[in-house]
Amino acid sequence: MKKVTVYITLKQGVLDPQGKAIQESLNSLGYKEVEEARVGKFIELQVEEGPDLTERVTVMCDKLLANPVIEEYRFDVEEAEAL
Amino acid sequence: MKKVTVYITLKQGVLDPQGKAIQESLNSLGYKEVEEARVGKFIELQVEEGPDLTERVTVMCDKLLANPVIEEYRFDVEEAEAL
Amino acid sequence: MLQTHDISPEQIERDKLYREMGLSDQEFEMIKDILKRLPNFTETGIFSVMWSEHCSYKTSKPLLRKFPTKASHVLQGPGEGAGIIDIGDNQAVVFKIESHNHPSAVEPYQGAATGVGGIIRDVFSMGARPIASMNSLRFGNLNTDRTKYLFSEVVNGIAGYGNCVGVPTVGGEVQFDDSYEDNPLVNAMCIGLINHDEIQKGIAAGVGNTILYAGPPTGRDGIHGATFASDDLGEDAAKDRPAVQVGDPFMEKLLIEACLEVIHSDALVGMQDMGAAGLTSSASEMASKAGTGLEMNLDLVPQREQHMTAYEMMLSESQERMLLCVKKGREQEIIDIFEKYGLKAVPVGEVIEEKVFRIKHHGEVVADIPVDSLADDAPVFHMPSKEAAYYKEFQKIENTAPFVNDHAEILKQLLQQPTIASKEWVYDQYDSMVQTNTVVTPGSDSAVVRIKGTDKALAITTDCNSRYIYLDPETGGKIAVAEATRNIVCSGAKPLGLTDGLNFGNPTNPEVFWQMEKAVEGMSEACEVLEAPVISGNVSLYNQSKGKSIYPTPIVGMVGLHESLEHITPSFFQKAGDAIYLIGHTKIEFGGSELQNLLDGEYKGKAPAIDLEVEATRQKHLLEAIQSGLIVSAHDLAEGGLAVALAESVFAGKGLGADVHLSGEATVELFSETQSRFIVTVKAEDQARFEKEVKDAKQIGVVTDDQTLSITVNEAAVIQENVNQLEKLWREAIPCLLKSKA
Amino acid sequence: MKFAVIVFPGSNCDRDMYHAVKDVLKTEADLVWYEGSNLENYDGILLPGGFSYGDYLRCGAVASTSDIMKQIKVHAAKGKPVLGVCNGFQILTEAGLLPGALLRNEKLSFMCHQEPLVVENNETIFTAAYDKGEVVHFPIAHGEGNYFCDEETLKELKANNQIVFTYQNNPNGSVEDIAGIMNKQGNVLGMMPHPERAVEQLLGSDDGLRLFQSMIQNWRDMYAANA
Ligand SMILES: Nc1ncnc2c1ncn2[C@@H]1O[C@H](COP(=O)(O)OP(=O)(O)O)[C@@H](O)[C@H]1O
Ligand SMILES: [Mg+2]
Repeated sequence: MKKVTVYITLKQGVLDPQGKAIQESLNSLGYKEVEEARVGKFIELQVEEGPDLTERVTVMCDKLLANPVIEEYRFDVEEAEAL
Repeated sequence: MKKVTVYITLKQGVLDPQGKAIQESLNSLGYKEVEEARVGKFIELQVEEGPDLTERVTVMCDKLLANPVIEEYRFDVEEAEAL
Repeated sequence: MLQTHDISPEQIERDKLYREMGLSDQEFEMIKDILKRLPNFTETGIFSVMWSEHCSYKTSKPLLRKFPTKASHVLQGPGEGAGIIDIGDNQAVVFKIESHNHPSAVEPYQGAATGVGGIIRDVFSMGARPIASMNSLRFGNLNTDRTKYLFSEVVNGIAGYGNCVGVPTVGGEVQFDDSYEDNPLVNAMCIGLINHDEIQKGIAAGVGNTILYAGPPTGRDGIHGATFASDDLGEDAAKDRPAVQVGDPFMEKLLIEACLEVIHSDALVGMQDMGAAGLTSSASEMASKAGTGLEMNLDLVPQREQHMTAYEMMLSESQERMLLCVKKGREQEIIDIFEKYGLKAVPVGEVIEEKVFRIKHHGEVVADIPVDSLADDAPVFHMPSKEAAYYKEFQKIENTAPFVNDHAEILKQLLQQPTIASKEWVYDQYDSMVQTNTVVTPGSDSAVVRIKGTDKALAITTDCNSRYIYLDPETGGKIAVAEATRNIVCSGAKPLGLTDGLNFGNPTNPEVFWQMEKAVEGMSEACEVLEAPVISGNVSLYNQSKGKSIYPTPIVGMVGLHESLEHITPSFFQKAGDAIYLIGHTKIEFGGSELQNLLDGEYKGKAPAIDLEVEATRQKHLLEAIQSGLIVSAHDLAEGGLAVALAESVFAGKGLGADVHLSGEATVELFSETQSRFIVTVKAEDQARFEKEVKDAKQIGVVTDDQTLSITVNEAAVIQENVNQLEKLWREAIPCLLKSKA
Repeated sequence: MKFAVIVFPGSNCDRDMYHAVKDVLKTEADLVWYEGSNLENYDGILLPGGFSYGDYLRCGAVASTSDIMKQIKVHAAKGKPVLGVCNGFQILTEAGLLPGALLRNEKLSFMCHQEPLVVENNETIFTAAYDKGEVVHFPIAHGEGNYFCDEETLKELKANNQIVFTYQNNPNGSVEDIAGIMNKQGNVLGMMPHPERAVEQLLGSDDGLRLFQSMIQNWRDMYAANA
């Protein structure tokens, strides 16, 4: 079993109002040192081993997990911990 | 300048409807090998250097970034790339 | 928290472990008597949730009996998932209110969201399609970060869940008072529509029939939620945190569609949602209501987590689950329907003749309890009651008018009080229009939802001014019901009935129990006189924090019927030239008023008086006038009195104003909160007829088109304000408070 | 003209859309479940609003990969009309039938109220019954209706007159106040505001009627021309 973690962020140039709201809240809580915040998401997949894992995950990302118009992604593959 | 990345996930045992929907949708796209999906988010902060960074980020997480009732978090600190 | 079933029955008794589950010594003795042996760990857990206030109403039952619940049009009174009222043409309306206060205090988003999900399930489990949601909220004053967080997240949670399931949130109320600071109130109401022949009951009838579990697997969510809801919200609430469940509105939407398809199958015998106390309460209640027994094998229950104990499965409050009783041999038909919606339904047990609730797990019997002992034989406590000391003091205070120098300035300040200010910030986040029936969207006295294919509509409101109830529970209780009927009548509908959400403090405090008792008496009397039976309700006790009980807050959720769409009446002024009438006489009544709070920062004295007969007569005449087409707009007078009501009436973006002339003492005329008053507008040509029909109406002015609210008292101008400027203050007050730093 | 109103798990404006075309406009229509249905006999496809698949990954993402979308793509390629409203619009962008994407509202919260819209292009099969520049009132109800596309796409949208509706008071941060766009061929329209909620004066506006009437009229004209 492999654990694949896909990290998805908004592309540079796409507005991230959520990040901006977080930055502003942190600033108003007194953390003026926070100059920028950007929010992304990650998806941890437990995947049965098999050939061409990287290719398959790439297709999953392109087809479903990320939207290329606004997002970019990268992923890591590790051994899954036994549950 | 430091780049702090906070990773936030739902606590073990807390229902993750998003993850479940993603898993099912990958399965129905033919990726039956995906046995579980869990969704988390990450927040990248650009923070001005200063003492006690770790402590300060911990407080930010407890107070604002994560919801301790249902979420847990961890974070990394790196040198920020020049913008 | 105790979680293991390795603990022996003897140990439970010896170490009084049952106390940690919320059972008293006396209750434990009762359990021993019922079983004629010691209960094991799982059984103790089952009794503890079923005998919690939330499920058994053990302290409130004697009070609830006072409510009038019968009327010829009531098809189902309190007792089932929700009450049902006939509206003719083989149709009926189903509704109920439910609190989710403690979960919302701990995790406001999920607490509120699952509250909405739970009440929607109560309605569709009766076979009704949910057609509207309402919510009634109470928070501390918006001056701390915590309160702002609670408020924003609760609203977010209601929106997050309600918008996704596709049930419009058409209205509600929010009030702010210090007494709710640590213990906000989150009451959600759902209204459904049903055909008479589709009414389902939660019964497990027919020996040999199959019990089906439908919905997502069970996890360790919200274990002991029911006792938690019935418990004190102490300083250490944080340690109870794992009790919070997470809602999945998408799942609920699928469940609604599947269940509403399932009811058309004659293979279905009964259906009930798994609400508080999950599998335990749904299964035992279904058997108890049918006079049968039920045997269940927990190994068959779908599980989300590993190594769950029987105790955990029986007490889990995982959301969006249903229990069905299905005719033996026809399970597959029902399973197929769920499958179409991507949902699992699995047989987990059967109906048995012996009236016991028997649970098996890993081949062992882990619970074997007489069914009726759980549902019907729950203890009933008659709590001591004592008139509150403060009440006597308050009654001695003479009614006087506070001194006001600048009435215009006071009006501006009142309009910015969060309780009076526009709630647009709240309801704009709710999809109030999905299902395309919402004729009157949030922002009016009542929401109005038409019934497609008919000329009828339903008016819906929630009301409760807890300050009056605090000052004088009996009078305040009457006012709560009367205010709801006023809102219904103003919209042009006739009240059908109500659901009550009784939110009180700690009932073991005799003064709190007295508040409950008196409030219920007052409400009951008003229900009788105003002809609005109680068809369902909810009780939430132990609402307190830092040792202080909340203001007594029995929320009234009321539904009324418009016999014709033509009767739907707006609460805002519509046209320049219309005559403005005040119905009712104004007295010096400032106890519990917004003005008192604004000037003194506290509530004291007598609540405004109410004469229910006068109220009933006025409402009757007003409704008749509306039905005969004489009324252009109607609005009741509530917090802030006449001045606030007039201001609200011109805030509709129609560019109108009002020119009003009063006589008397300015402060009293403008801001007194005397009950049973209305302002209505009437076309010039209808004035004579109107005056003949509605006796105690007095013309006080006319609607203008100069965007000025102009009020004179004894011919002296006291208020002369630009409507847009007033409206801006009113509209921006809540967003402003939320943004400002604590 | 016969419409198919596509129902995905989690759609919740499906009945509203059906009510609008069937009961109010008295046109033929069916509610069509996303699985196991054939769209060949329908003249127009309506993708209603709601929260398909809970909108859990991204709004409309999961629905956009469903089998029925393949049929809808075929239908669109034939030049037949497709209208996506709210979640339907999100599905169309996710499926690549329309350019751009819908992001979270600038102010982050869901919003529901009536908005004035400007009809930017009335030379379409969806808007022929409106005047160019006319202001119409439709309800909006969304949390992620902030239309985004890159500069180049925007240029193209403008060059081809693909922007059909704009907001008069941009409520959600959309690029260039965009409320609705169509594809280059002009037969696929996606919009965040709800025309199906604006077909009865009783509910506050009937400005949406003409959108459906335009579609129906266009179909009749084509039908007559082909006959
Ligand atoms: N929590 C809420 N959810 C939805 N609508 C709300 C909520 N609170 C208030 N509203 C709406 O705001 C309007 C004003 O509420 P309120 O001041 O309580 O009215 P009233 O005094 O006439 O009962 C009503 O239309 C009500 O439905
Ligand atoms: Mg009112």
